[in-house]
Amino acid sequence: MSDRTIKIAIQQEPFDTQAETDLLTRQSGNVGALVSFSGICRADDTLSALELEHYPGMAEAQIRKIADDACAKWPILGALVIHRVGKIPVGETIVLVAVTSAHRHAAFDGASFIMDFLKSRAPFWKKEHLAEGGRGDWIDAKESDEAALSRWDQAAHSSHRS
Amino acid sequence: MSDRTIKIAIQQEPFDTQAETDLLTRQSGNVGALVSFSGICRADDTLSALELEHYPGMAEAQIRKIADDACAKWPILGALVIHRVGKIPVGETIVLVAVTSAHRHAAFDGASFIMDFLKSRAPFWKKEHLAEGGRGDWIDAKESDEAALSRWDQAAHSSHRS
Amino acid sequence: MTKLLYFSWVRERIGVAGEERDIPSTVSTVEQFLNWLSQQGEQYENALADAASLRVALDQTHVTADAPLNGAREIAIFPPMSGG
Amino acid sequence: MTKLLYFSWVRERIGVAGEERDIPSTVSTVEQFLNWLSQQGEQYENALADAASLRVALDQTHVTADAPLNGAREIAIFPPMSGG
Repeated sequence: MSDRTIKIAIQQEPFDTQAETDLLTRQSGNVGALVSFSGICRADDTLSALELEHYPGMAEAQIRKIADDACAKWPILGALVIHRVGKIPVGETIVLVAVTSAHRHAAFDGASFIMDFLKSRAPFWKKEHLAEGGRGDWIDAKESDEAALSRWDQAAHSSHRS
Repeated sequence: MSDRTIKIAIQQEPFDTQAETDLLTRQSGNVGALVSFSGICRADDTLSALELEHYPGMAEAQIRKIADDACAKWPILGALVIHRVGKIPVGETIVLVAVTSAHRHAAFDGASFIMDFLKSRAPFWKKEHLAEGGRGDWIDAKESDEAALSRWDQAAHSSHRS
Repeated sequence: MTKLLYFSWVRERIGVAGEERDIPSTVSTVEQFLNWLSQQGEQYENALADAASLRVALDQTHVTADAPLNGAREIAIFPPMSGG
Repeated sequence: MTKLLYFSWVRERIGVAGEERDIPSTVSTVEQFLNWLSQQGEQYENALADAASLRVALDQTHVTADAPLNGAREIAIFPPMSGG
């Protein structure tokens, strides 16, 4: 575990994706593959922004546990999760997950696994801000997000994509 | 197909990953997810650089076909592939694949699919440059890369991860 | 005294983000705790009416309704998580 | 005249990146073409000895050994691809 780089951050401010993934890559040793995921606040007809609420302390701990679980499943060199909270306008990045590895499959699977568990196991909640002003509803958790977790139970997964 | 952004480039020069993925995102419409893969020239004890050779014309056409296949399998908004050729020093990026979508699973699957097929179906070949000077061997294709293609045959794949 | 934390619409309906409460010693599981808390006023009853859509963490660990409170110092109540 | 292209170690062993050749009309499949080409000199024999590790594209489309040449204007020979 000692030579793995793991960085978890929860913050209000926007961040520089390139600077963050460059730093992760430099700190990850002999990297052959970097996979990064950016979750972006999507427009719809009525939305102007999302308000992200989190449970301080538990959120960081849960994300770290998810990243550790990913590192136990695949030969990951480095993992980075930055999750913003507060008001995030349409078009801005809400979350960045980046994973480095020697080879591509561990990086793809690790990043995808972290995102799936972050969605349903890390304590964040989203509320809509409407374009015509005022707040909309809290966004319900999706059943498909909970269902997505089960595909990682398959024992075959980590072995046939080494 | 008309509102999808697909960019394919094969070039000697390094490129700016952030600028390229930002442009893709802006051109992709209502993006909720961006997944990008960077394939980096890995160090080992004796390697100083890789020399990438390609089949001009066929390489671009094959990558475009692979990207089109990905767009037919998942609801992808934009796809970008930049593959460098010529001499690439250790630590530099060889290939960038980026995919945008409304939701994360299409972006993850699309980028992973494109990389898997690019590895074994696009006409590129790699030769080692050794640290002590002189050229090493051509790098053989890996059986595991060919084997990785079969997992995309499963019809269930595109449906249960929409 | 136990620290109670509320998030998302649970917080909005109860009207506070957190508070300190003495929990009776007869309340020993998460389910019993939610029943007891829903009797502490109209806004609690309203916030906790739909137990199936509530999640509870004891000392920042997600637990199920049958979990014992086990002297937890911090109890958080919130809807299913929806981050990312 | 057919344009022949060689890549990677096939190119190095044959000694040229490409050339124009008249292919005899009796040569009608990819397999027959590789047999015929391997008889055009020692470097061809050497480059094409291990047929199992050769790949062929006709007019930039990857084909198998039993594919007909079908008047292809460009034939490329190379080892299995290893990009990315």
